[in-house]
Amino acid sequence: MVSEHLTSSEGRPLALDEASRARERQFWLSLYEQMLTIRLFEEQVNELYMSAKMPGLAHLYSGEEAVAVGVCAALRRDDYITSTHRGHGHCLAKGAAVDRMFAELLGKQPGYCRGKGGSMHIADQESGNLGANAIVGGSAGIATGAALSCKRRGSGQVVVCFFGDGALGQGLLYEAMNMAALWQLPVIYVCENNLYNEYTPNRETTAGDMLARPRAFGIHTEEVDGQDVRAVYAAAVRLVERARRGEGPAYLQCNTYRFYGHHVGDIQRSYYRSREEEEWWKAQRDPLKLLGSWLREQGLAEDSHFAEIERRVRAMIEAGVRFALEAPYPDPQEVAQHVYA
Amino acid sequence: MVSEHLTSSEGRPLALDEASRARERQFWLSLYEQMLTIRLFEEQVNELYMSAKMPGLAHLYSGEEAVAVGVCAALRRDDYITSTHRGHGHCLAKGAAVDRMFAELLGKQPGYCRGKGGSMHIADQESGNLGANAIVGGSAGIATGAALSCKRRGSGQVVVCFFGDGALGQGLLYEAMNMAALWQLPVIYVCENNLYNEYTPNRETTAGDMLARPRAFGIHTEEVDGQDVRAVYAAAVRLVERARRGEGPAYLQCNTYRFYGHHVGDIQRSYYRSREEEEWWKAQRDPLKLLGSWLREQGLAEDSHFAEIERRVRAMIEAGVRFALEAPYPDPQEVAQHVYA
Amino acid sequence: MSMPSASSAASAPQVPQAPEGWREITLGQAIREALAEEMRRDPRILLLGEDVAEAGNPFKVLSGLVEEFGPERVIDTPISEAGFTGIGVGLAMTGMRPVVDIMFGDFLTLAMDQIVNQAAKVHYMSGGKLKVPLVVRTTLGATRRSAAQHSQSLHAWFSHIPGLKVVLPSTPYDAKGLLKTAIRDDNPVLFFEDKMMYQLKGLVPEGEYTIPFGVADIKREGSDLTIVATSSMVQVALAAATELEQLGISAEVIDPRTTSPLDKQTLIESAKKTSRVIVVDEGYQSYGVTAEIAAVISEGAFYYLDAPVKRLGALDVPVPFSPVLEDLTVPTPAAVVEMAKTLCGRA
Amino acid sequence: MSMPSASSAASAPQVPQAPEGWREITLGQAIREALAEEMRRDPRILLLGEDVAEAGNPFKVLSGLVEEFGPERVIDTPISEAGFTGIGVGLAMTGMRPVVDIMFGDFLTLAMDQIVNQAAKVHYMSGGKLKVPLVVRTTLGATRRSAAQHSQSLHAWFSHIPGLKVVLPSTPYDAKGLLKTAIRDDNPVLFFEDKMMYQLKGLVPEGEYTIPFGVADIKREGSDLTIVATSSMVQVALAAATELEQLGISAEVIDPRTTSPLDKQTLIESAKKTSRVIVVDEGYQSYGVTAEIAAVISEGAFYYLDAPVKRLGALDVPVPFSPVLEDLTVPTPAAVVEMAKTLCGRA
Ligand SMILES: Cc1ncc(C[n+]2csc(CCOP(=O)(O)OP(=O)(O)O)c2C)c(N)n1
Ligand SMILES: Cc1ncc(C[n+]2csc(CCOP(=O)(O)OP(=O)(O)O)c2C)c(N)n1
Ligand SMILES: [Mg+2]
Ligand SMILES: [Mg+2]
Repeated sequence: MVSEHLTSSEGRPLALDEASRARERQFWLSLYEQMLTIRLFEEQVNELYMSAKMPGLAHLYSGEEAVAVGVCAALRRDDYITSTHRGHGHCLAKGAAVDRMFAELLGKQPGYCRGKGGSMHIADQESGNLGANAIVGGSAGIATGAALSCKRRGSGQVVVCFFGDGALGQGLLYEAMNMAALWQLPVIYVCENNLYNEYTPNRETTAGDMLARPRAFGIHTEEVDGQDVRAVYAAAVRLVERARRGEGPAYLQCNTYRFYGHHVGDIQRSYYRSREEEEWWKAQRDPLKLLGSWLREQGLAEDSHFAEIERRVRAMIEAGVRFALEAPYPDPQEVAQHVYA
Repeated sequence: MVSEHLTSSEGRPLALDEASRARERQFWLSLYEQMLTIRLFEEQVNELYMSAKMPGLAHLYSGEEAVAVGVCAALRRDDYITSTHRGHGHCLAKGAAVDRMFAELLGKQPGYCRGKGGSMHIADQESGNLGANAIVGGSAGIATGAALSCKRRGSGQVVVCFFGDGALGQGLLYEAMNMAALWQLPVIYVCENNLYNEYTPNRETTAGDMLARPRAFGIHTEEVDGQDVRAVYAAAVRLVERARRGEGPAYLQCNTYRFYGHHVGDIQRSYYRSREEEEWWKAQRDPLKLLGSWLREQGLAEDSHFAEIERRVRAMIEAGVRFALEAPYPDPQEVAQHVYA
Repeated sequence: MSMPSASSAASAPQVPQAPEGWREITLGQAIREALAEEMRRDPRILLLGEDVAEAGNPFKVLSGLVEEFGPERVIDTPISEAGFTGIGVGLAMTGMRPVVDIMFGDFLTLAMDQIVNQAAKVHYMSGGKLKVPLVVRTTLGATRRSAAQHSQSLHAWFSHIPGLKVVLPSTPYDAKGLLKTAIRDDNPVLFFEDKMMYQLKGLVPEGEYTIPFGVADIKREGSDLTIVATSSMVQVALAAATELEQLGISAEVIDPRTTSPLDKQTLIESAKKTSRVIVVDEGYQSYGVTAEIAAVISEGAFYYLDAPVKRLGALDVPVPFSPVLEDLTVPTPAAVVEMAKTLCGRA
Repeated sequence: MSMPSASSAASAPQVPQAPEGWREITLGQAIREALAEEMRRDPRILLLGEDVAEAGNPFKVLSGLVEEFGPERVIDTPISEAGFTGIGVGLAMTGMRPVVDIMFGDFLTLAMDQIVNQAAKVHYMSGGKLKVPLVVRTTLGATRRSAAQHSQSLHAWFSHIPGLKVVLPSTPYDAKGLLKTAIRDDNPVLFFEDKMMYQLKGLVPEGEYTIPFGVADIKREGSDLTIVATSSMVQVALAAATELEQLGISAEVIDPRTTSPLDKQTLIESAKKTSRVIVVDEGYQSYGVTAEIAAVISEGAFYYLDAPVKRLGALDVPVPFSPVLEDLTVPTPAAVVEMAKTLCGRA
């Protein structure tokens, strides 16, 4: 996927020949489709929660789709990611299938973790996903260690460590970044800055200049509009290539916003953020709308494309939910399996 | 002690009237005496170790005296410090007595901790010493909490958190600095950068720019020649006053060197640092020699002053050692005392 | 002061009307009341933790406190468990009385050094000069479908460490009285709240009261069998006892309330009386709290026991997400009843 | 393969000459040999920790390894226990086999989240797909005059956590064989070395051998009393057994070698044979390893015991610096002998 795609952010249509236009269309529509998959997946998760079909809680990624999709589009399938409590988007973007994810969320046996992990722990080795982590910042060491592994094995793989702005509060992150910088490891720390740590705005929890932090550890640092998948993708390609060439770690801050609550049960949000703020982001900064508009402006896609994609995605999601609802629970004896390898 | 002292670093004698000269002499000689006390205290500690009179190990502060003395001279007695495994200098500079420190080092009952703490845990509430800490970086939170306490109680106290360059590896430090900056706490983080973490040079353990780290958290940061007690003192006065005025935390890096091994048993050091390097520091950068020379150049002190001080300090140290050697061990039943308050 | 009737506290929801001078509140309210009353009494008390202020913590246990005491005393922190626990230690050493909130007990893993190497040891290492009057409030308990990193009951770790005290309230009455004692204690105290029990109702008296540490509470008297149960497992034991009554087995249910200090005497006395003991706790069974209690009773009541002391802890597996699996990991009334029947020769 | 004579291993220094095919080495050398041989065999093995390379770690256990394997495989880290343990987890999940060095067992407090919430749970949480073949080598044991933050024996904590294995070697033979097994195991293993035992000598065979986990070793056979002892306490138990022999009491000394998995069977069998049991371990006594072992034996051998199972752990106090106090906190041969005499009705 690491081909070069034009990423001019102005409205002006690109001057391309037909073959290039077709490639462009295909590429960006595939990213659009992934983002839409995440969006509709999350809609269903919320629905499953509201209708009491899903056990526990889930942290929805809606609104932040451009980050996971833009970054993962720059990765090979055998590159690694580590993910967070808000991890559905990362999973899907890295290549997990909707049906097995739903199954996991319902605690069913065909789920990615045989129902043992649930929303906060989906891992999928085949697509390079080392797992979501319910400890904020908890995977900073794991991602860095995976990068050391890639370097020692000379595999040419790179690792992306996704985390939220809240993880900047965890000392582990700095310990890991220090070693990544010392040893020039192929790891990219992707901070999804959605402005809040649960119910507290990050200006109350994060002193100084966020970006100065990784920089102080000698890490190449960039910041990008996390709602613009083209910008995210372009930055990710740069940083991934850098890492793959052995030029060391990087830090990419993606400024973004979650459209829903901290988790599905977080309905009353006005005490920590205003409805106007939420409306503004949804109206003005929706990553799907932004990419859709650009594709239309460029003449790369039109209504029929989007309608077709939506039909396809909805069908897949519906089938996935059905699959999961009908899937069996794990056998009771599985409770004592997999404690030890 | 927070009077204004001239700190012109050039050799040129200061133009002062007699009363000022007397004050200057007295002040700097008192700092000289404190540094010498630490130096000779540590000589005795080494001696006690070599002659198998001291249980366990100790980490000598010799060479770094200007840091503790320069910083603590800027503090009030009721200001707090937290200290490290290499803590004798901090203790003494903050006002602990030689005899009770020796007693502690020998595990004797009149020791500051009744023999329960030993070299790495001396605490002395009366002089504001919240304790040495044998966990590298372990007191970053404690110092920051003490600063929050000072602020809440409106006591006007400030806190100094001493730690070595090795503590930059500990995530806790960044967590604490973040909160100190957010809440504008009266705490000064004093990094004693002696170039080594045990047996590993810190260029192998510390990526990027050390000073950029506290700065990234929005903390006012300065660097100073840790062998020049006048420079350390001047910087400390500035930062302590700032903190006392409510202007928030600061970070002071003191570049220094330990003259002995990591601990008293670390005799073979050539695999990690050269004899030449050690000799250079001892010959060129000894804080006692540097202050002594300046005082002589200024005509503020002459041989007789230094001889008198040395006599006094040696007598005190000798008496202290004798006191400690003759002191009783704690009663066996003390083993189960003080587990709970 | 003690409960009007020990068993009525546990089964409070069935009590039609609270007796004179008593009110029915939830365990969450009991916690909040204890904090609010203590904070009114003593201005040195501060609360620190993630989302403790406006959000009132995710279990809403702290709602209203920031409104009453202001953000200077109810302090939202960054997500820095080690850092703000360390800050708690420093506050406690210098004249304040902090109550630190670790949102889920599983996150204690991040603050172990500050709790175990610092808070627990400062008093001893300083030869008795420094004190750390710190309360760490946190949670335990599974079955919330929160999976392996949000469901552990790690209180055994802290019970193992000299210098710490460990409190495990099982009713609103105990929660309020014990939390007040914890706040007034001059030592670091770990206070574990079962997150499934915040809605549990029970009676508390109108006025001021505290409950001393190290005093077990007999939640139900009985003669055939002793069930020692902690925290969440007290309700499980009481439910089992009710069932056992139907079978003609009279079970005594004892709640140690604090594992450190542990009221060995009361446990051993009960074992001597009944000759049969089951110990139930929601921590992992192996090397957990049930081991210590079983060992203490096995030794102390050795010559009175008719059968080995039986233990029922959580299954020794990471807590699985899937409800069908998770429910298998936690002791249930049915499991206690089965064990009791075997023990009493009724199986 | 087993030792030529179980008791000779423990008392190796007295053996005048090593039998054919066996060599006498120290426990420290045994560790180094195990690491070196395994690293030669498997290029995926890396060592990480503070001062592990040129310095060879403060106990000089690793001397020579960086010279043979280079700094790419023997890696000096910053003082970042959480960070490099996490890196170990990530290495292990992606095809490497890291051995992480935590200089003093007390510093495990800093890495608890990575060990307990990450390493221990990854395999289970991923439904068996990911594996964490990680060894954490660290120390335990007091009496080095190192005070409260450098003297703890915290192995009970890890024994409590499903997903972890816990190894406590007590002889050079066991250390070498068990460390090799640890390195080849596909799970996270905590490997605790008593820092006072690095100079202990004992016999090891010339060739390759490993020792399976979960198999207790009878260090000395006896018939009147069973002493279950771990790590540093094995030598204490053997010394006590020798004294007891003079008194006509025949003590069997059993070393579980791994507390997780625990060889319950062998412990219970011995207890059934001797009817009297003392459990000795250097961790804090309360809620420590002695509790689990005592509970297991009290239950499993209930009908065979003539007296309660006695426990002897470290005193429940932070380890004091002063030698006169510190020595009171650790079980001694004399204390074991006293307890044994009482237990056998000889006091
Ligand atoms: C170590 C730890 N502390 C606290 C929590 C509880 N918690 C879960 S998500 C969250 C906020 C995370 O904020 P951020 O990292 O910005 O991610 P976001 O939810 O905004 O995506 C908190 C405090 C946790 N899971 N782990
Ligand atoms: C958490 C922790 N890890 C490791 C150690 C072992 N240790 C003691 S001192 C030291 C080096 C400290 O270096 P630095 O902070 O620079 O202080 P210095 O000794 O140079 O004064 C180490 C690694 C420790 N005491 N605590
Ligand atoms: Mg966020
Ligand atoms: Mg240093």
